[in-house]
Amino acid sequence: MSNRTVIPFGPQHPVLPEPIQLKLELQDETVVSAVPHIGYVHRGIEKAAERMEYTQNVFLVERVCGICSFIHALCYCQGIEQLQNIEAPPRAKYLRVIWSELHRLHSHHLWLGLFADAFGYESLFMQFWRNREMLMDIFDKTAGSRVIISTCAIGGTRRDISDAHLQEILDTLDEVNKQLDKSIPVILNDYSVRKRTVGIGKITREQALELGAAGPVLRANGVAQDMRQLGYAAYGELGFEPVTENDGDCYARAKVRARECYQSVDLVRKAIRQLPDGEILTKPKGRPKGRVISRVEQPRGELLYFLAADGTNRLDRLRIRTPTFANVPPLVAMLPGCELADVPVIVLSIDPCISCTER
Amino acid sequence: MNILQKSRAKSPWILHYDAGACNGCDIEILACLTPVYDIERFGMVNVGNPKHADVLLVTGTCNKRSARVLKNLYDQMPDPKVVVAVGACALSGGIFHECYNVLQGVDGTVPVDVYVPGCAPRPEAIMEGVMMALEKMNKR
Amino acid sequence: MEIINIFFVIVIAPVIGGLLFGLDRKLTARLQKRMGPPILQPFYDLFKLFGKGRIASNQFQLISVSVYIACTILSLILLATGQDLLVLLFVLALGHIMLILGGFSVRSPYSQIGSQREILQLMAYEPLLVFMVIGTYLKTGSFLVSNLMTGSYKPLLISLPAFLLTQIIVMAIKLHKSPFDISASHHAHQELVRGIYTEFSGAQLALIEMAHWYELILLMGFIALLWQTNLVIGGLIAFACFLAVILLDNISARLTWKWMIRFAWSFGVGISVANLAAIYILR
Amino acid sequence: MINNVLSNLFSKPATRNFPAKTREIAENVRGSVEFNTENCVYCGACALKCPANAIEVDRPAKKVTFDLYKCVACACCAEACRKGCIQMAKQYAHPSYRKMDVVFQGAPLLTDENGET
Amino acid sequence: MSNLIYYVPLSIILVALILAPLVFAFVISIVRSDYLRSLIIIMIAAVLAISSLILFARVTITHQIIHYAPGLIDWNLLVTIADFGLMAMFIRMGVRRKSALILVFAVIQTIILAWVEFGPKHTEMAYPPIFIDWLSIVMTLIVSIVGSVVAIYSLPYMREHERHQNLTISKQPQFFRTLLLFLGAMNGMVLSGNLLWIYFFWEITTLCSFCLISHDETEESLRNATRALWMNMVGGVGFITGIALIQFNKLPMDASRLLELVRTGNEAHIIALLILPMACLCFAGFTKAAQMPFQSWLLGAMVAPTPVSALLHSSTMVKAGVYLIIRFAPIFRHTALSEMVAIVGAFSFITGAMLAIGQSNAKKVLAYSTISNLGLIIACAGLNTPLALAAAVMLIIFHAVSKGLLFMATGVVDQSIHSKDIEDMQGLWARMPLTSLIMVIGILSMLLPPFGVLIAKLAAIESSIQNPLVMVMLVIGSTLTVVFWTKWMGRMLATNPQADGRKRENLPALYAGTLAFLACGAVILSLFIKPILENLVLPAVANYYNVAGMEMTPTVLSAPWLMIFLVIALSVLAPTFFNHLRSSQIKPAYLCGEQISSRAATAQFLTVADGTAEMTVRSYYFEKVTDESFHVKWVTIVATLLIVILFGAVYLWK
Amino acid sequence: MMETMEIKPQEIIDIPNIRDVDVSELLDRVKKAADEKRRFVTMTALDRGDHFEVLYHFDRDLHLEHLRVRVPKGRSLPSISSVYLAAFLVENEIKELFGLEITDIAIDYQNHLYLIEGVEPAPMAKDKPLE
Ligand code: NFV
Ligand code: SF4
Ligand code: SF4
Ligand code: SF4
Repeated sequence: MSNRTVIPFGPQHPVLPEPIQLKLELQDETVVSAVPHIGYVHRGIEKAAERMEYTQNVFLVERVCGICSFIHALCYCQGIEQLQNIEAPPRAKYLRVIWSELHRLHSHHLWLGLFADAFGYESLFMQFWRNREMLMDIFDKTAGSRVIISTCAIGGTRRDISDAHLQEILDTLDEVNKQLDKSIPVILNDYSVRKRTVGIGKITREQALELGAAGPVLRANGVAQDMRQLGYAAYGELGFEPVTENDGDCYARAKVRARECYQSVDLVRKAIRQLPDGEILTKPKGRPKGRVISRVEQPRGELLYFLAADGTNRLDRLRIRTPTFANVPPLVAMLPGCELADVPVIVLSIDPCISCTER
Repeated sequence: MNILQKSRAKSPWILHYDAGACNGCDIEILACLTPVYDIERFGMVNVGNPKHADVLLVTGTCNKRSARVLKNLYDQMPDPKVVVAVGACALSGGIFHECYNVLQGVDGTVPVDVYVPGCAPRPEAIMEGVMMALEKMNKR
Repeated sequence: MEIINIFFVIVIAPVIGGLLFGLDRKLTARLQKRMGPPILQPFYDLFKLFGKGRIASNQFQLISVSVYIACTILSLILLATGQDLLVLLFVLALGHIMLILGGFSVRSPYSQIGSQREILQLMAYEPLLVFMVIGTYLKTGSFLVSNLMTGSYKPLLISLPAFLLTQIIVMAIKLHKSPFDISASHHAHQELVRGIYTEFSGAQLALIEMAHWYELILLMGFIALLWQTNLVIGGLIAFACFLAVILLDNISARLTWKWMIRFAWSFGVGISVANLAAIYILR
Repeated sequence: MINNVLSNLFSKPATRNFPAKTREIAENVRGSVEFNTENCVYCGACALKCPANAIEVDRPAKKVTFDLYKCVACACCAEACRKGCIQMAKQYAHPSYRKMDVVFQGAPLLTDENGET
Repeated sequence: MSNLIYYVPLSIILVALILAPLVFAFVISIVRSDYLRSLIIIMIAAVLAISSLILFARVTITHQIIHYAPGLIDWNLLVTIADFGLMAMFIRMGVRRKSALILVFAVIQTIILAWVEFGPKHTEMAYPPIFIDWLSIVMTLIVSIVGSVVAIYSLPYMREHERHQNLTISKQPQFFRTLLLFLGAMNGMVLSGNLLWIYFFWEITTLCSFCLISHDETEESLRNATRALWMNMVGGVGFITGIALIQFNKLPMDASRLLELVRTGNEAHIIALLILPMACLCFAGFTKAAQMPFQSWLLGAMVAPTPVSALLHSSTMVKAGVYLIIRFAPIFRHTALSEMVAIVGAFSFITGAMLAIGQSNAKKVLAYSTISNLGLIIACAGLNTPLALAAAVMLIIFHAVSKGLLFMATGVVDQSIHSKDIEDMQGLWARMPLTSLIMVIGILSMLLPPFGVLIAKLAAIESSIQNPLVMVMLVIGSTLTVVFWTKWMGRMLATNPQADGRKRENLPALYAGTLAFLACGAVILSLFIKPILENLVLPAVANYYNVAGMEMTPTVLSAPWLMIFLVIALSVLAPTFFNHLRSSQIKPAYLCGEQISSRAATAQFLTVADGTAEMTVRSYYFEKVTDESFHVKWVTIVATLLIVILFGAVYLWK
Repeated sequence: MMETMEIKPQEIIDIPNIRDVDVSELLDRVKKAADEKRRFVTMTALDRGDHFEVLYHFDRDLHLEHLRVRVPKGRSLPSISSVYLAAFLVENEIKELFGLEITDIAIDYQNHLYLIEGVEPAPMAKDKPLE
């Protein structure tokens, strides 16, 4: 009677959009242990960043992840700017906020959809992804590409957003907001959804801190930590309060992200309203030299870049610590004791992004 | 076109494997499923299981670990089957083609029938790729 | 007459079943604001599957599928020829159990876990079906469908209202619709891949698919029995139930097996027993 | 949710009916790289800037080789070329059955991987 | 031929059925040669089987109930003496096993027995002690045929069993002595009409059961044997109390007279007098049939060698309890007792099935399933309509064959893989194709159409409709039954993906023969369910209730069983023989893409740190929900209450 | 490699709040950080020719603090995963990609976190080719 069920969960698995394997040991359907096995998307970007020129690296780090690509570029560019002692022009800073928040918004939509899919709520998935397409259209129009928008550059942005497009963004956001009003209540109030999320994958505030959780996972435990509080780009001028919840379960995480959607909409609106005129690019001067740490808030949490440069046109070391990387240990702690059916829900609740994790 | 071929063309079941992508391509494939693109119009369903699949959509820089998975999956698909490589990474490694853990394209691991360039390719391009693959399958 | 019935069952039933499934997909798509596949999509899928190369893990899979579909057709024939309902239910169960065994026979985690859960699904709906049959017996004094159809009773639904609800539950469970798509779902987006069907492919899968079509007709037949005085009305009621199941599928998440058992055995069995009790008391 | 799905049912689907109807492509979309080699001086700036190393410039042979299958459509080359030889076309690159390099040497030629036409 | 049968004197048949086993029991206990022993056993088996068939044929042809008084000596006196001998033996065992419970119950029994034997005798024996009707024939057939098969199966089994124990002196003589003693006693019991005789043989079977459970003389087996003994003695006390009460009420002491009285005489009055004794007899039946709350002795009995479980603890001895209740069922028809018996049975049916779900030990699953099925039979007896009784008798027959078969197959598997754990039977289909095929047939025959157990179960459900509470319990119980059987079959069928080279199984001839015999028996009996019902079961019942046979044909039988049978057989056979997989078509199972293709036969996958792990899926036992000790506790309490209520109801009914 | 880095302290922009610790006192310092409820952010390893420089980043209310150890090549570093379980992943990463031996990691991937058998080990080390 003591032998247990041992099964692989991944790397190829329909609930996992990305390859990661969990080796699950179960008793009936209760998870006894879950050990992650990764390395299916490891590309060695940190090493590649030592090979490429630091200006080209912008395009490289954008491709750490296609979901949060702009913010990667932003983090990198801000780091280089610090090293070169330059500052992006104010308009560029606001544009960065706009794109960042649109990214967060699309990423959260994407997540909300996948989350719904994790507990088999197909029509909800469809609903979120349908709404997400509106945001993709904005990227398409303003940046010339749907996914990897390549608009961030060292010293500012590569593109400007025309007034017509700004108006279009505002209009779209109204629609997005309207749709959110329709679909967020389902995630938060639907009987069947609550059955699948409330009390599932719970960790305590202490655990979250100890295990180094980041982003919504941390904030769902009542820790008000959001890198946007650092005031990078134009966040300092926009007024910003991190969203927190207290229960530390899947439901709380979903709620944090749901509320952040609204927050992002507001931030973009505010940024567009306050958007100053002027230049969008400061010419970089000299080659980077020295070491800095640059931190920004990704949809999934705190992103940290450690840059070391020695004055050549290549970097000496680029270290990328992504939020999912930080959220894997909490995940390992959340799984034991849950039901097999809850595994996808819990895994999704940290909003895993493996390509970010493995780089 | 006989009824079997017609059915094949009208019911491609898709297996998507991310062999090391940045997600860019993957979310575009997922976007194909969504109401705006709705590939189910063509009977395409993401079955997530090689034993049911007709079309293997591969994205991403195949690295050495995922190559073995990719191969395994391909082997488990019943004939007739086609492989569509999606995105620069899957075609050649793209921007990562010189990285230490990256194989230059998935065609070294499984036979690729259709190449869809782009980073990330648009959903339209992906749909076009799948349809080209089906044509090829029916010609075989 | 028998022959015509049997012919109808074997040939026409799957056509209707397939179309209903096509309608299901179309309707689901529309509920999700999509265009959706053509109505004939299930048939394309079926033909394609029959044309796939055969792969399997063992011989037993083939046997299990063959018994599954045979039993499903057989039970439909039993229904159409007016036979004993209890026998029918257990013939159906035999097919289902063989399918479960087929899932078990492969050493694949998902198909095996899917099978375990399928047992639970079976466990959840079986009493509901039996209770309904007993309910009809109490009203008509017979298990024979033929007696049911020829006797002059008021429509059963009037005295057995609870069973319309339980039949919707049974249908949702049998068709693997949310919130009961626990052992396998129609779209492979769940923790068990395709659950019990994971390891069936090609013609085997096609046969299973077809068996589902028969099964759908059978389940609708059960519901139609509740308005046995006029089968057109009965059929419409059954169709309405089918639509209700599709709607339910689209407005709920997948729940867990524990919930399913609890729900089926408390609510489902509860209202069944209450309805039966009412009949006992009023008799 | 029931309101949502029912209102979906009774409204038009959101589907863009590709390929029956193709959508108008937005301005400034970085679709695919387009070479216009007339003015090319084979300076190699594009190759240098390309993060994916998709362009190779052979100055003595006056040859530009572009590997569409490495290109990540970042438009760096277009920005780098001072001669305006490179543009980003709006249309995305179409899928193909074979991998081919695009080689420009005076007039554009298509060759496959082995360099044969 | 038929004449021949008719001219075999009844006395010889009875001697062959009852006395021969008893006598040869003593012969075999001194035979030390394996060969000779085998010879005797096979011979006795043949004799038993043939005599029972002759008896059956005879009764079929003559359509008559047989009352027979054996001559030569005063058998009544012999039984009386032997009865006291038995009591002395029980007391000695109580002393030896230092069990106060055994002692107490043995002494109580002795006292009551003494009162019955020597107290005021009011009644004369109305009929001679041997009483053969259809029910007896059914039981005799089972005892003699299934019992003989099990006895033959025991030959290789015990040899292998002892080989493992490294005994210096073989204990097989004792084993087979007890086995034969049991067969004789069992036949004696079902062929007797005199309650005192029934009681006597009943107590012998108790004794045999004790000896066989403790056969291995391990700590555990002795403990369990002791428990089995005292629990059965509780039943014995019930039995003898019932007899004493009958005597006290000045009623006749033999079954057929009692039945007659109820049918013809001043019923209400007699029934009122009989109802308490009947409750006592039913109580005795519950203990023998290991109904809740007496289930624990049967569970404990599983430590005995598997043939013992197959014979005593599933197909025959426990049926004695059921037999007793069925035998007297018409007497308490339409009384509260009947209702309560049905409820007690249904309760055991549902809880037995529930407890079986949580077991992974094959023998325990079988044991709980036995309890459950006996519960179903008792529930039928309690429902007490001709139809229900017909269902009960059919269940007795089909259950005996299928369950005996399953136990035997489990024994074979146990000897081959050295485990009784169902989890360890993973992939048995590839390793022991023949045995597992037989096992699957056995399980299917317990569970599904077109097999007899199911048909009988349907008849039971049909007849239970008049009693809603029982009906609900039966419906839910049969659903639960599906769970553990399916899990078990699934485990056996779970073969490795590429275990293509299926082994040929080398099953010893006696194993193969006996297993195949019963497996074919299960199939053929089911195939001929209609004639069996009409010729064997319905007469047994008809005569009971004085109704014509056709009135109680369950409607399930009107289903086109032959067609169902054919369709199912065809759908099994067609792909088996005409649709072979080529080895190139065999692909390893889906393991998320990390299967190790080259070693596909082992279901291994690559995992953490590129290590390998074996994919294992264990069946669900729902430990949290089906915690045995917890459920046993409340089940025991509820069942005890039910029995208290039963007696209360009987008391009130008066 | 060391020469190029030797830029005078005031000239380079460097990270504030770095505290150098010795390998032997590392665990104590980390425990102290844990007691003071610092959130472990991550570790960074740098190949400095003859030694590895390993930085431990901690966060407290959005302020970063760092511990730095220098481990000569060929020597090993104790794991801090017993204090901060969260470190197991990054420690495995450093171990595998830099070839710096880290002992007693809570979940040790045996140098197979990212790379499989047959891939050049320690690709991030400076002596490995860039492409
Ligand atoms: N993890 C992660 Fe990212 C985000 N958000 C980030 O750095 O998504 Ni792919
Ligand atoms: S091709 Fe581009 S978008 Fe696709 S995976 Fe590679 S880097 Fe990401
Ligand atoms: S395309 Fe432009 S940049 Fe490239 S080589 Fe020609 S002129 Fe130079
Ligand atoms: S678009 Fe970018 S990747 Fe493509 S060739 Fe130009 S520079 Fe290279």
